[in-house]
Amino acid sequence: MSSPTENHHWTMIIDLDRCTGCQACVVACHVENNVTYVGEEEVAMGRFMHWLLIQRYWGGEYPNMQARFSPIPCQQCKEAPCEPVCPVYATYHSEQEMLNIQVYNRCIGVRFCANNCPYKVRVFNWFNPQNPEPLDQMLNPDVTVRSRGVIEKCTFCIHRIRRAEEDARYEGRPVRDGEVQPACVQACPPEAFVFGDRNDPESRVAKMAESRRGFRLLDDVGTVPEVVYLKRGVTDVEGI
Amino acid sequence: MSKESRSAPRPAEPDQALALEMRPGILSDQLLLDPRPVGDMNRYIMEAMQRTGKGFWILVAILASLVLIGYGGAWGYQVRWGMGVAGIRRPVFWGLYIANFVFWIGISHSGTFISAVLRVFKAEFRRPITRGSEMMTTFSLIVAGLFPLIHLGRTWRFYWMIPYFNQRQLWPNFHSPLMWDMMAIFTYLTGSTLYLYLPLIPDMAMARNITTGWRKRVYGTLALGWRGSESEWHHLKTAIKIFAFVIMPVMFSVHTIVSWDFGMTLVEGWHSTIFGPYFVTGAIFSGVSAVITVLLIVRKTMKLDYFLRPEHFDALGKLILVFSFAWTYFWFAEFITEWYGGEPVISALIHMQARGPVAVLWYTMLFFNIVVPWSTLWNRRIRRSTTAMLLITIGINIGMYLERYIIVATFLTKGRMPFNWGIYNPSIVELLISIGALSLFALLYVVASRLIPLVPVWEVQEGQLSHSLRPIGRALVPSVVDLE
Amino acid sequence: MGKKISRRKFLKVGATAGATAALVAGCSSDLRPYRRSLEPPLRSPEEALPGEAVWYASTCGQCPSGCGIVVRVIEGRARKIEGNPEHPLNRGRLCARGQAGLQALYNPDRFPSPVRQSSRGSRDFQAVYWDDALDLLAGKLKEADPQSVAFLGGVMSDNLFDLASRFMKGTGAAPPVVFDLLSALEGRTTLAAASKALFGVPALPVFDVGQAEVVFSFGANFLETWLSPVYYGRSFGNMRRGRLRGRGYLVQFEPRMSMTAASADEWVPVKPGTEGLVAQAIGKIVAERRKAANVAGLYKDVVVGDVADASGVSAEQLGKLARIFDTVDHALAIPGGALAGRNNGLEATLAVQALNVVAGNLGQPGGLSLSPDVPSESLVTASVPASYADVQALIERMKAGQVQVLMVHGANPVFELPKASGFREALGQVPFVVSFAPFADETAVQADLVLPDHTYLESWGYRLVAAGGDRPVVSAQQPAVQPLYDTRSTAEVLLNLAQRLGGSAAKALPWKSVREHLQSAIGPLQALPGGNLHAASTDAFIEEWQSHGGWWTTQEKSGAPGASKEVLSSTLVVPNADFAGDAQKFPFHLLPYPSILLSDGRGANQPFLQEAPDPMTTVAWNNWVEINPKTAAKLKVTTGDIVKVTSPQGEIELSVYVYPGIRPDTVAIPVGQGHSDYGRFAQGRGSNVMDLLAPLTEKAGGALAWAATRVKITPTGRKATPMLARTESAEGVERGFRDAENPG
Amino acid sequence: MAKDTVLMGLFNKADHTANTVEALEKMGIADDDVAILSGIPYPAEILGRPLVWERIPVIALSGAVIGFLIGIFLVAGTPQLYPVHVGGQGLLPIPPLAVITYELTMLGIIVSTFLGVLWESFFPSYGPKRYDRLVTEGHIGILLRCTPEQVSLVKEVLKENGGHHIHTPERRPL
Repeated sequence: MSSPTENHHWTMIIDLDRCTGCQACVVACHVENNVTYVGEEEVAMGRFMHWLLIQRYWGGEYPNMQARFSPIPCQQCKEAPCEPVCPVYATYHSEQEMLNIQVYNRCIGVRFCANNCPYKVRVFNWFNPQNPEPLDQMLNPDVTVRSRGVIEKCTFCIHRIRRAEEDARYEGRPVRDGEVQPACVQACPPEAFVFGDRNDPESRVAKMAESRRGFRLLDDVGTVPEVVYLKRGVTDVEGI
Repeated sequence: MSKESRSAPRPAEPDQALALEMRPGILSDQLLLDPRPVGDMNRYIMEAMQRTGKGFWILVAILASLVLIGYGGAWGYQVRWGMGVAGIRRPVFWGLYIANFVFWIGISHSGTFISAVLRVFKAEFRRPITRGSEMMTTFSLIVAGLFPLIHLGRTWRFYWMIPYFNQRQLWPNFHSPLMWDMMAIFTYLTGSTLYLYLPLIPDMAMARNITTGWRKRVYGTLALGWRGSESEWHHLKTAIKIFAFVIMPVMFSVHTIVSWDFGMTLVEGWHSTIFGPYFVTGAIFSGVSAVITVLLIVRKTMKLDYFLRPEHFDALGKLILVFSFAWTYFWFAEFITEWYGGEPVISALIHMQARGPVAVLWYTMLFFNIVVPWSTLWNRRIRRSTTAMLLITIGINIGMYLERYIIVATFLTKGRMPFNWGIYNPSIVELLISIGALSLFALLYVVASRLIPLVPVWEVQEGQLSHSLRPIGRALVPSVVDLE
Repeated sequence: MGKKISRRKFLKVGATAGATAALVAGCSSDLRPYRRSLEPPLRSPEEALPGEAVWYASTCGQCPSGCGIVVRVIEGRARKIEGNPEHPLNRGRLCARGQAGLQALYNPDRFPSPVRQSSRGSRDFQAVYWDDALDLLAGKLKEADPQSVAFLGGVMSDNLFDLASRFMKGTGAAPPVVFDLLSALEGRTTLAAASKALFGVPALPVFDVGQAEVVFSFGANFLETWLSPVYYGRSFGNMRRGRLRGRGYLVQFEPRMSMTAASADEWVPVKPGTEGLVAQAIGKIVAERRKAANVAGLYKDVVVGDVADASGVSAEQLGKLARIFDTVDHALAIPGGALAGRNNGLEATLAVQALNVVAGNLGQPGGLSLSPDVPSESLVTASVPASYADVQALIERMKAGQVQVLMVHGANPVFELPKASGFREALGQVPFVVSFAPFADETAVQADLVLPDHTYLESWGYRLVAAGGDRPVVSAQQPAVQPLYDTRSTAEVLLNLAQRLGGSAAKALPWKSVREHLQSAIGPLQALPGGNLHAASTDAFIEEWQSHGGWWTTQEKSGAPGASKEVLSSTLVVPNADFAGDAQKFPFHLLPYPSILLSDGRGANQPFLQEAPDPMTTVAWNNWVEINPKTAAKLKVTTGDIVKVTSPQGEIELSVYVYPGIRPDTVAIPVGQGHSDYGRFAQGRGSNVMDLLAPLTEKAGGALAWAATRVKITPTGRKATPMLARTESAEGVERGFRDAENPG
Repeated sequence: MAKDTVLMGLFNKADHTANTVEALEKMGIADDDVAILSGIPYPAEILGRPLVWERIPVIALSGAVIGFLIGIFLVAGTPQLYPVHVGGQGLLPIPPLAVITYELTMLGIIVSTFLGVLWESFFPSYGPKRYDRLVTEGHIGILLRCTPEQVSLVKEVLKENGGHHIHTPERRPL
């Protein structure tokens, strides 16, 4: 267990073998993080705001078709290409959480980070968010509502992380494994997501990150993502 | 004009004026070897500036309305509602604005190249065209510099990029190529503005001396009290020499850094080491072409045939042919490396250019940038034909604009994750702002052409002083005295 | 995971969690974040402290399955819905629809008060006072012959179903007819009928996918909408990394690759209507391999070769699949919605259930069990949906003018019933229609009086978890926020009406308040052994029940069914499925399917559900018709082209989505769009596939045979504008998933 | 003797001017008392004038140093004031340091050179000056200071060498 004063190394495991593509994480993220909706025309233009997108890839040909889902949140790269290109430090790497932080207040909207993200997980507020009354009442007060002209992206629900750290500090104990759960992790019915602190060698993520199925997205680019994917498994039915 | 000057005897005509009647074939017209009295030249320039017919004001009105529509209307609309009114979308986060930015930065290379490089290398044909091209540098930089602001999601926060002591204690991020860009453009804009202004001071004094009313006051202020004393001339010439040497590397750095906005990224097709020289070459190519276009128009409308002669365009034509070769070389070097590698995303990009939706733009670019210059500019008659040169140079600028557009907007459409590929079409707002930008440039130039002597008279006169026709055998051959 | 979170903190009403903006709080260590508070709201619930989160446990009302939720409330406003970690059905997990529930509560298109309509369909709603509205309804009820009063219910909490049943009984009217499209698409009635036939109990089956080694699913899209998607989603996760073997093997038999099939290891595109035959063929081979005597009679007439010809699944593949099914200890077969949606639905379902008997997994881990009985007599049986035949009978009565007053709650029959059912016309014959809809849905627009119910986040109630779950659960529903508008819970309205009517009605509903009724229903649970709650008094018990989100047994407890020997010994013949429409004229099978996001259209007014892309097509805000690439090439259409889909019953226009995972002889259309009303987010998007369906029924049970219509496709030559909104790239879609899965 | 008389003469040609300068020097009028105004920059050698000591290169150089130091401060100094880590790069990135210091050095040279011109030439100065507009018409003006006794002789020298418009100019607004 990591001590409360220590730095954390927050890691997300996404088990592609368990992901069913059901979009629970996507909607949970929307609600938790006040991510706005944009409507049909804007979605058609590719201006949807999902912080987490489940990408669906086809493979094979009928009748041996296959489809694969991969949920792509911000990969929280250790060597994030988005960070150095921002002229105003609106996105930077937090030393304490080892996360890629997006500071909406500081963002001036040059969108260089979004271009430079190989995963294209950064979304831009093309317009002000729409929240016709009383939809605005469901906005989460822990999370800023972003206005037009700024970039936003998955934060690993950093407000939840900070709250858990605060709780732990107040109670004089380390943050427990599983105490912090981003909204997507919490919602996922088949538990395709696991979240935790890799600095804690006993944590589930620390163990799962070593899995032989594990890989990182676009590993060759050298961004060193903190999201570890577990490859889809195969059951050897011939051997049964 | 005072009585005194009217009664004054004219300075004697230089001896070589006698050669006018002989006009041998090798006489180089670009050296203006038919000097006229200095006072006549001054008045010639000043009168050309003050001729403002109905057509002029109509043009100004049209340009001003286009500027107003583009910047006041379209940009204002965009600031009010958000970037969404532009056509950019995921994953093409940069579009026409940045293409415009790169293009206009490229145009700005005209003045510096012609003025500074040719000055350093003592290319004498530069003299009448330096001012016109330096003005292009400054104005196109102003137009270009606006585009990053237009492109900002929160334009009203642009000053956060400026490094200054502030309450937030936070400085800009100098890791970002955009900061380098800003520094480089600021340096270049400052440098090119001062470089435009310094040689202008004697001409301002000249204008001050032969005008009256508000013009006299304006010119008098800008002339800073210039009398033409030895020390003034000396300081000025030293400063110009320093400027010429300093502004050249700045020029190269500016477009190199602009290219690094793309080269520094992980975007497939952008991440290229050759982008620096490729962009610089393209910039000079399009910049010099734009100079020809503008000067041809200026020559026609302001009747500056005495100063701007077909021989100048002949010389500039050779220059752009050389830069067409150079551009082609860099373009091909970049293209073949990427094509040969066969990386999937790059292949998709190349496929899109060669056969996909971008093909029309791509082939047009190659046609205007390679086919047209190579097939025409080797011909002296074509180089000396104003109409042909006008068409060719406009074509080159269309080609170079397309090149910028293809690099900025279409390379972004395909990234490493095929799921995220996208398309991009500029919206009406972007088009209006782009037209507004062109109009702003034209408007600045048109207005300035009536306020700033378009030909640096003293430099031309200095050139004429240093040139003479010397008989060698049976011909009169122009010879140059190096006065510096 | 969730279990480790302190329950005391997490669940108790009034318990707190830090809520100050974490970015601010992160700076200092000495200040206790809980002591900081934001500005007080103008109107806050008494128990809430400003700026601090309160969590209310309740039950999700977005679909009939009844997952436990906790609602995070700050300053009297609900901010987030999460799964209740204690709830045995979903264990803290929640699906997309559950997450979006706040947008039902805070929907901008709710009725703010009861309204009357001068003429039906005019949408000229005039606000009325509750007293006047109730007087009016009570007057109409008094005037009308009790026999001519009808109650059409949909997704409703079970306490309301209880009250409605009692109310109808008290007034001497026919019991409520409960019909909603989602339940019909799930084939609930057929599943229950099959259980009745095979096991003697009309209960819904529960499949222990989590502990199964091999799962054969016959059209059951159990990861999407079928019965209890969160329960089965959890089970699927366990199956993938299960306790028994390393990784379970899932085979999906259906004509269209659903999201469940995409998650499966193998997708077998069987010919529509032959799923039952395939199950029989596999059963026969397995029975032969096992030499199972008990089912020998069952498969007497099955010829594997014939099945292979009929279904398009080769005999070798059938043999291979049977071998896989046979070899493992824990094999499981699931009969799903689509196979029940044809006129041979009951036989097909039985054929699949028989496979479980062959596998010998009844009541075993990784096997089939039945949903547990209602634990207490005080609770009525859960609202088992009526079959379509019952609805048809109601429509006939309406057409014949035998219905004077129609009350509609929780259902939107104008939208959900096939157009060809004639409901819309029949509605015109009913003199007085009352809707309890919170939103102006298509049915409310056709009503004379709308008495808007609270949304489920504003009302009291309980729900008996009928589908899924391994133990009896009485899930609690309580308001998370004060009612936003001048709405009233329909339960309360019924109590009030009963008082106004007096007589037998008042006697049938003796409770003064909804809460009192709840107490009488829930209170007896206290005496039951093995429950999760421990309280000294009834009041305390009810409070516990609410704060924990329900009552359930601490031990797993589900019915181990015993298969009827009669059924097993007699030959089971799965007749050929009949399809409406001539095969020559209408060449394609139409497969409607419930959208994972909008379910049967209920979610269409929630923008987050509209915005979230469909998992398979990534389309948002619209619907489409899925066509195999080869078929599309023959028809010369491509994604985004608008085509006319024509059935013998009607025609609609839709965008094409070229879908590689569908049989060339089948087209699929998701249900849920095509609303003409239902608020700004739902209106005017796509087309309603129900307009195409023939009102066929399953022969034995009377369920709606919703997958038995044939259609033809005619290109219109037009393109959708804006183009079909999807998150995938139109060009990138051609690329295989290898890039995504292991690009490095 | 006070050199309080100012004379000015205009010449049409550079060699006339040079001759005059030489003659004036012979008659004892110091270089410092003679100034030449021209519309074209004649090198000092042509007119036989002493070379002017030039400080502008030094000013430019110091500008370069200042620019360089500002560049160092911005790239290396400011991250120390408020450390923010980006993209796994160090707080002091060397390559950007090179770019920024380069640009700022250049900016320093450019700005200081310009200021140097203003400083050295006493620009701007809008006060009344002794001047003749014909200077921009191609004439070369000689402005000189002499004692009242020398006036007539000087005038003669000027005239002899082709000077015209010889007079004592008044200070007038330019």
